[in-house]
Amino acid sequence: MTVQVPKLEYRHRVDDLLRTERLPHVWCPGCGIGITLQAFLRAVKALEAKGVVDRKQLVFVTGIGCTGRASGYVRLDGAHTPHGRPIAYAYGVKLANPKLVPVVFSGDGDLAGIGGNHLLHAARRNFDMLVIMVNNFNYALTGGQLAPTTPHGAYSTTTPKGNPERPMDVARLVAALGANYVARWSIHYPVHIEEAIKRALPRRGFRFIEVLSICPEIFGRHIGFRSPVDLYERLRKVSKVKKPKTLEEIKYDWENEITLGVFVDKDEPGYMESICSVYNYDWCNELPERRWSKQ
Amino acid sequence: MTVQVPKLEYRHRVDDLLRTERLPHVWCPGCGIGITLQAFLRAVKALEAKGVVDRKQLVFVTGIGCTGRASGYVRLDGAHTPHGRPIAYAYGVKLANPKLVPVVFSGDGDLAGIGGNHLLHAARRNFDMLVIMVNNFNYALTGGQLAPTTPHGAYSTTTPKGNPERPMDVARLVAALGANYVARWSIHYPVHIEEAIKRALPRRGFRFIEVLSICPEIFGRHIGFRSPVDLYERLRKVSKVKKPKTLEEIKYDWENEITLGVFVDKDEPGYMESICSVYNYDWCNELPERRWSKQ
Amino acid sequence: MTLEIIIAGRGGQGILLTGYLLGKALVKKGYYVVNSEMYSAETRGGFSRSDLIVFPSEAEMDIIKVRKADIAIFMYKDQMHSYAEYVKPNAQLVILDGTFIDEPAKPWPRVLKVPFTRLAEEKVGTYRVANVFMLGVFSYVTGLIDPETMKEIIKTSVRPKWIEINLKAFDAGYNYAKENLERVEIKL
Amino acid sequence: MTLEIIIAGRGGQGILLTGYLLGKALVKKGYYVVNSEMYSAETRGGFSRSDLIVFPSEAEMDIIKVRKADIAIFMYKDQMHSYAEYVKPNAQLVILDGTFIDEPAKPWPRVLKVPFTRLAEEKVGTYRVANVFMLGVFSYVTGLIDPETMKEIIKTSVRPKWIEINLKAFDAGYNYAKENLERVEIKL
Amino acid sequence: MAPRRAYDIIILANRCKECGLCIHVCPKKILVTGNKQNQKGYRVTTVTKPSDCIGCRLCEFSCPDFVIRIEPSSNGVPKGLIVWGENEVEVIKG
Amino acid sequence: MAPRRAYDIIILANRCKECGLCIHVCPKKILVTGNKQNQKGYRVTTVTKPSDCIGCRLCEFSCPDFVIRIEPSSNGVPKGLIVWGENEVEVIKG
Amino acid sequence: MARREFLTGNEAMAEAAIAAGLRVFIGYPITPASDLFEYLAEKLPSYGGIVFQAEDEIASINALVGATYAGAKAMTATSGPGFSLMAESLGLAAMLEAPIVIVYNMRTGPSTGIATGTGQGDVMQSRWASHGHYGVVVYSPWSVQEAYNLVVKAFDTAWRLRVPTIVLSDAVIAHTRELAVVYEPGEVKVADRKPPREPPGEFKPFKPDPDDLVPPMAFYGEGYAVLAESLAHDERGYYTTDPENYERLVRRLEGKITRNKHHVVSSEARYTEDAETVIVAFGTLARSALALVKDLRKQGKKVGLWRPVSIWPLDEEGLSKAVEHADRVIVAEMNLGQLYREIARILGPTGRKIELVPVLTPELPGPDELLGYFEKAGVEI
Amino acid sequence: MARREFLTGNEAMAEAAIAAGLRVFIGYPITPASDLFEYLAEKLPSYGGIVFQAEDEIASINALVGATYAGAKAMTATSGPGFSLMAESLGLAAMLEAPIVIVYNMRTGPSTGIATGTGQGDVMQSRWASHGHYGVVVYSPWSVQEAYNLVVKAFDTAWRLRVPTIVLSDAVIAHTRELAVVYEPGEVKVADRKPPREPPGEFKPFKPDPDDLVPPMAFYGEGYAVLAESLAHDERGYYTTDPENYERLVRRLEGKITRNKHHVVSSEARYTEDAETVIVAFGTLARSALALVKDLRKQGKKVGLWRPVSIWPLDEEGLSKAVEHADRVIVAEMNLGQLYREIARILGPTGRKIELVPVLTPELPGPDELLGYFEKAGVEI
Ligand SMILES: Cc1ncc(C[n+]2csc(CCOP(=O)(O)OP(=O)(O)O)c2C)c(N)n1
Ligand SMILES: Cc1ncc(C[n+]2csc(CCOP(=O)(O)OP(=O)(O)O)c2C)c(N)n1
Ligand code: SF4
Ligand code: SF4
Ligand code: SF4
Ligand code: SF4
Repeated sequence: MTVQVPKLEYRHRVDDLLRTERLPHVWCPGCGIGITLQAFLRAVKALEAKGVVDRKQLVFVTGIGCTGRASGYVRLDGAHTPHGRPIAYAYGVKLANPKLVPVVFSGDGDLAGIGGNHLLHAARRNFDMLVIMVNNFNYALTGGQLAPTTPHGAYSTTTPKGNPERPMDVARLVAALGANYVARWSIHYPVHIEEAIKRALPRRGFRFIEVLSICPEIFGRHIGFRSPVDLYERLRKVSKVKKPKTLEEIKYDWENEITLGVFVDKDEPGYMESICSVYNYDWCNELPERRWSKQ
Repeated sequence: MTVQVPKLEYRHRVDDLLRTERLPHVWCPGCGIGITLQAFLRAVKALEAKGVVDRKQLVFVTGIGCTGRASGYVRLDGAHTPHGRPIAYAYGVKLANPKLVPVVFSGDGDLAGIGGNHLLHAARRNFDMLVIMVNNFNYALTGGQLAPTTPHGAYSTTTPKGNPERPMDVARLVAALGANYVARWSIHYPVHIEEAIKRALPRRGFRFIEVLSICPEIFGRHIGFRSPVDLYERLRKVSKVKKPKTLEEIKYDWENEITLGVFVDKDEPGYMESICSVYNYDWCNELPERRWSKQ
Repeated sequence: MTLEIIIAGRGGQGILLTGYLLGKALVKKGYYVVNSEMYSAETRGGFSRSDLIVFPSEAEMDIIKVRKADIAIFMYKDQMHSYAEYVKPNAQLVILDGTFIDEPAKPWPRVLKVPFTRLAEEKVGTYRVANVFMLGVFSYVTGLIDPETMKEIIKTSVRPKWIEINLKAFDAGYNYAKENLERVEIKL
Repeated sequence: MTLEIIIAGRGGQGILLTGYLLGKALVKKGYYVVNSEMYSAETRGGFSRSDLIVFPSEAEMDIIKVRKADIAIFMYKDQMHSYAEYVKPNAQLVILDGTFIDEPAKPWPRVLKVPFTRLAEEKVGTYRVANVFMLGVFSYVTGLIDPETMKEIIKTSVRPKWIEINLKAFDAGYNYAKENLERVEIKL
Repeated sequence: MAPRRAYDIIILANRCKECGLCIHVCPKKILVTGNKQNQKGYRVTTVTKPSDCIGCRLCEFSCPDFVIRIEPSSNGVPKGLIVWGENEVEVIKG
Repeated sequence: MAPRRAYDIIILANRCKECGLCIHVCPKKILVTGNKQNQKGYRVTTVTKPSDCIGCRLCEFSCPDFVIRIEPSSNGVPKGLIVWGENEVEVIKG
Repeated sequence: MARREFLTGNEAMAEAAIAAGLRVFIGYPITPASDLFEYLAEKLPSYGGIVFQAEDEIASINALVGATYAGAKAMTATSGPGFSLMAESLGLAAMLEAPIVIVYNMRTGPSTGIATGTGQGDVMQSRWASHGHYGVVVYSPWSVQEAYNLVVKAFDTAWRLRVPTIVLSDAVIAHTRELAVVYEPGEVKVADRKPPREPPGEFKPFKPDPDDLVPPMAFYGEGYAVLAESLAHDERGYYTTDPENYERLVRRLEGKITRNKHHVVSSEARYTEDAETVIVAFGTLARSALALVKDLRKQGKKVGLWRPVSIWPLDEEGLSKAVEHADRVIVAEMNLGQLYREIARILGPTGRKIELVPVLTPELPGPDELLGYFEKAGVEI
Repeated sequence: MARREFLTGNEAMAEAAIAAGLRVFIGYPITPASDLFEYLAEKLPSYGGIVFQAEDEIASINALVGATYAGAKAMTATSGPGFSLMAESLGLAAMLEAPIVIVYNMRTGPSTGIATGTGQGDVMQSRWASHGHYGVVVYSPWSVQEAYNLVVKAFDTAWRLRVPTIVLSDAVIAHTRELAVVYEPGEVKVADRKPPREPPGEFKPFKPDPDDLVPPMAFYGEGYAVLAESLAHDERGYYTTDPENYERLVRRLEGKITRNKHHVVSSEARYTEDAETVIVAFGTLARSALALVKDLRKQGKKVGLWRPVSIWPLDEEGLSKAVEHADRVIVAEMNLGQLYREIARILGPTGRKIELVPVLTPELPGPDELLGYFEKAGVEI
């Protein structure tokens, strides 16, 4: 598998973290997944440049969905796991080799729908992993069905007369569960996403970043914003950056406000350190999150 | 199946709601499940006496666990479903016959451990059902393994050196998800439990009552409180009745405080009414929760 | 006798809708019709293929995908080349969109090359209805489907705001064929 | 020859521990031992049964549960009656706790009735070690297990705070037997 | 002072598991572990001084085994009724 | 006033999907949909006035397809570089 | 009134469910079953039915069981990964004798496989996915019309036998359009539950009728205090460890299917009257096999086709009859030998040669490609 | 050094896993497997291993797969309901060729069944629980010592073949104490992964060695940028719908087991040298069957026992040899005929009479009771 490497000038800045031979990727024109992925890769490179993170230690785990396809493009150790199970898979990675750092990158349906129980318990345990959830407000890969994040009243192929359900505010939920780092940004804030990842990746415990994204091909079409730019602007309209003081101040309301910002930023011991407080494993002093946090 | 009915004087007040031919039940001496169950049955009888509730409309659904065995004793329609699935089963009951009122009665492991995803989504949807969770701080039926509710540091058969995990505050979580009614009591407050059920049972939407209970046989033994009375007092010590104003004020800390009280008490439309706002089903005006709430 | 029809083109050319409309019309005529689809994952630059197999009755029904087409409709060059091997050498009729195709891929005996896309743009105002324009032509040339039936079907199968323009395209194609093309007898 | 042993009593009498200790001692002696347990769900009023099958070697190993016991130890009346049918009519030895049992359920040829529970209470101070007292008696009477071995096993198998009293109970049983009972030769 | 009401303390003996919670919660401390065993071998709770009962029903509510029922006395006389069977009821007065 | 820095706007043409986000986000409005189609049939974004570029990299960060890279100009001259292939680079100046 | 429609298999199966009286559809999206769900989301509410999107397939199947106990005809539609997640509670449905219907559209496995491809890798799984011994009925259609008919039949079977019933379709049927004659509710014959014949207090929810071994069913809300017990239970639904009760129960879960086989088994034989070689194939592959058989007949070869419609249980009599004159039986299926195992077991003792042609591809092969797989397998014909 | 211990099956299997190099145990409590978990919770940390209680069995198995990719010998232990929940990702493990080990202690099913009873209802499920066609290896022990040995062997098989391997034990073994000879880590022989032979960039994580069909394995963290792809993938791990690639992949998932059968299959024959009737039984039931055979021998009947140790795949040669002189084969198992189906398929063409004795009870029958089941089934002996 010899990879043809084009001249440096003709490569993207993050190309060395991509399986470029597979580009262009499958995502539709204007899909926000790529924006999020790029921010992640930029963050990795930036942290690497500072000597904080070593890409060999990262394991990039995705579930099934459009977002889940990301693992096919990222040139890191990784896995494309069954629908809803990337967090579960990541448990095993970390337990087997505590020197690795699992990064879960997946869709809202995958993580908060079918995968909700793992999200719940990983956050509760403050289990050491970074989770980046791309929230495109629907089940995109399967054609636009209702997601737990779909706005109330919105059309989806399984709620053709409008969604009767109350959506889930996933970031708020994870914050309520006591994760170490919780932030929500939208793709209008690529630098903030990158910064959030730079802050969260080297941190111990459970770190969760929700990125509000656009799926113009399916979600946009259903709600009448077919062009990526229109949907981009529609989403920008409700995305409001704030510094909420209580959980109750965090909003997830497609008509008025979806609160953006950093909701939790603390540094309590993660799961791995907790077991180190009970057993003296030889890796206890080499947990990368512990070392990195200190830098 | 002709049932031998003893003279009225020699029956317990709730015996007509029990499959008395199966008593004494399997629960160990001093187990708090029976206290909780009795409170539920008293509430049913009280509501029935007021003409609010009709026992024929109740469906009593449990999962697997010591608590789950309750369905075997209650003389109502019911089900003893697989571990973690009573809420899922209850969905179907309600959807198939909206005039029925599902009551889920199960353990903390069942509902918040393996069944966490259903709890999450039922609460988020404000799905019309009453859930009573008996929290005995461990997986009792299988012999005292770690539960998501087991206090940090506590011994269990799967954490023989103490629990390294951070436990889950289930009532707080459900409150954060927007359920209509959320309360937590302990078995020291049998009248409060009964009152909570009397308030929550006829309500629409998702109603959740956590009951802190004692499992002297297993949990008590592990943590050194073998006698029911000792464990009862140990639990009383940390059970503190409050009126928390924010979610953050709700505590779940075995060493200092487990907050008791009514955390949420509101009356937003439940899932069934939400679909009625989209489709005009013939049962839409006959939802029992709607009628009962008004009484 | 079984009639096998293949319709292929690029993603976005409305190939699948064309097959569906044609199939529906043939079902209305009393045939047992099988219509299967293939398409690539990409929105652009991908392919689309719709197969129709027309059986005189259900009892004769067997295959689902075209083995060798009696009628082939290619709306784009690349797909013509990809699927030429699935067309009978002596196919009853091969229709090509002359907008994108210069030469038939094989020496099929009866080839009808019409620049549907260009004509649709010219006569109906948008290239997007080239497929239904083609159906108009097909209807006239083969006589397999009755134009009124097809127009009824269009009315119930297309999104309301697209009905008008599609009916217009169908008529335009039908009239174009009537004026410029000869009929071909199809055996079934 | 295979030796089948059944030990049964009420929940709470330590039946399972007795089987375990006996099994471990027999394994130490080089036998291939199978020890299976049955018990009811209730804490009280339930039953407990421990089966031991002693094979001279692994090659001869087959059954898991006792078919017909060569040696039966009944610590409570009800269980004696329930399981009497699993004891060979010519059993080599039947041991009964005379505290709870008046009469053997069947006319077994060699019955040893000792009020273990009462004696444990009297001589060791607690009825809870009646089972180990019985083991002391068993050790002397059958000669199947060496008292020192058994005491070593007790030391590693019982919770630290219970070791002392159990050792005491074992010795008490052994000495009681030595003073009051005759040895029985067990064929194996 | 209003006259004290009299209560019957009904105990369905064969359900009792001797856990002691009723005894523990009774504010008047009138319940004790009895000497008689039930079918399951538990020593059933019994009543010492029924006339002290204030009818708070804490024992009833706190019994996990549906054993106890407190009722205003059937005949005005406070009593304990230990129900061993349909036709075997031990009556405790005092 | 410090001298404006010059930037190269590098566009990897065959990855572009013509979504228009870069064009939309560019504060200087110097990106436009081009006329030339890439291998997938998309009309690739191109640059009108590279000298207006302020190097904010919003286009780069907002492109979902890893198409754009902004670099301080290699030779001090602001330019657009539309990379069609290793040996086929369209240079846009102005 | 019967209508002739041009529908995809998914649309037809949705229509069939409506005609059969579907009241509750509970689903979780998955290719290639999502559009069945979506079609019902559009249409079922106008028939008074509810469509519910669960949080996962585990919720779906448990809710389905609850729905049947509450009296509704209930169905879900899924594919491999979703069906796998349902494994545990498929056993629940069998144990509770809940008349649930599952449309199982096979795709290319294992694991995530090729979500858009077709497959037949789930023959064994459809029967044995859950732990313990129990029974299910599985039908497999080869056309849109048959998919319609079998969904109707699945409801009939599920409610007649109180047994979970699966329609094992595939991605090809799901998305192929064909002529289908469809009906409105009330126009098709579907069994209803047998209502309780005793009053509450006397009625035993798991007491079978001795003739068909199927217990009458009381619904929730009717006052029977029915306990749906997932533990081993007696006729009252009470947990018991009694071995004889256990044996009776488990025997009946499978036995009621055998006992009522005449309602269930079904197969089709083509050109078998004089066939010396019989090809066995099911589902859409049988269509290609039929075309192949016709080709071979044209070459003068005495080849026939036998196609099971009920896969579990198989129509063993039909099979025996179809192979009467054949000394060779060739099983072609899109896996490495699953249906083959059953055919080999049934026909093995007859001494016939039973060969396997595995067809491993995400696309349904046409007759010519199918012949290629025969050659690849070294099976001459 | 070898130690003679008096252990329950669960304790022995836990010891075996430690000896085999277990680094990560991930479990969810369930009877009768919880005490294996608990034993490891006490003991594994002192060997540097981690014990993790997952939120459910789905998390367990997915985490297990992740753990093997990160380089750890990893195991879980469960029973029927838990195994059912693992169905989906059992297919993942097969697809990713993840060397996971599952101890499956059978209990009385279906559904919640009788949690404290034993069973053998999961023979088929252990092989076919997940969707699509794939391969697994299943061993079944009949004694504590064999349970020990087979757990060691399961690790060897899993890592040698990169195939999920199941030890199908039961409630009786789980809780019965027997003499077992146990070892310390390093004292038993267990295959390790084949490490990559090419440098990063050239190494292809799913490129099999042509001789054993097993791809070398690079671990996470070693710089190979390994992608564990649950979709159909080529040798690089890249998703592809290419039919030929697909066929190659699926054939290999099953084929590598067949190819390496000599490492896998195992069975035991007793008294078969001259047996006219051979009883086939596995697991603990085979112990009762052996005792029965001895009884019958005493009566002068020429009866033998054949007992598969590897259940999937079966030792077909061993079976053929065992029945050489027999004209009758009787399969006794605690279900309504699962292993029976395979035996009947294999031996059917030989013309022998293959009979089934179903033993439906939550308690292991002794030889006398087993004989009762023969009579009940109308099988004279
Ligand atoms: C068990 C299972 N159920 C269903 C599916 C089908 N499926 C694939 S992706 C998906 C949802 C994708 O939504 P999301 O996670 O939000 O990701 P997106 O595609 O929107 O990025 C579903 C339901 C599956 N693969 N597996
Ligand atoms: C799928 C599955 N996994 C595991 C089990 C075993 N199991 C039965 S009950 C139980 C936990 C019970 O704990 P909880 O729900 O807290 O109820 P409790 O017994 O404490 O009342 C478990 C793990 C099971 N029955 N099914
Ligand atoms: S369907 Fe939506 S989420 Fe998926 S690639 Fe297209 S735009 Fe992105
Ligand atoms: S084990 Fe605990 S929870 Fe279960 S019945 Fe006994 S005391 Fe109650
Ligand atoms: S609380 Fe109930 S079970 Fe406990 S001792 Fe009192 S009467 Fe008996
Ligand atoms: S870097 Fe900024 S100014 Fe320059 S082209 Fe991109 S968006 Fe426009």
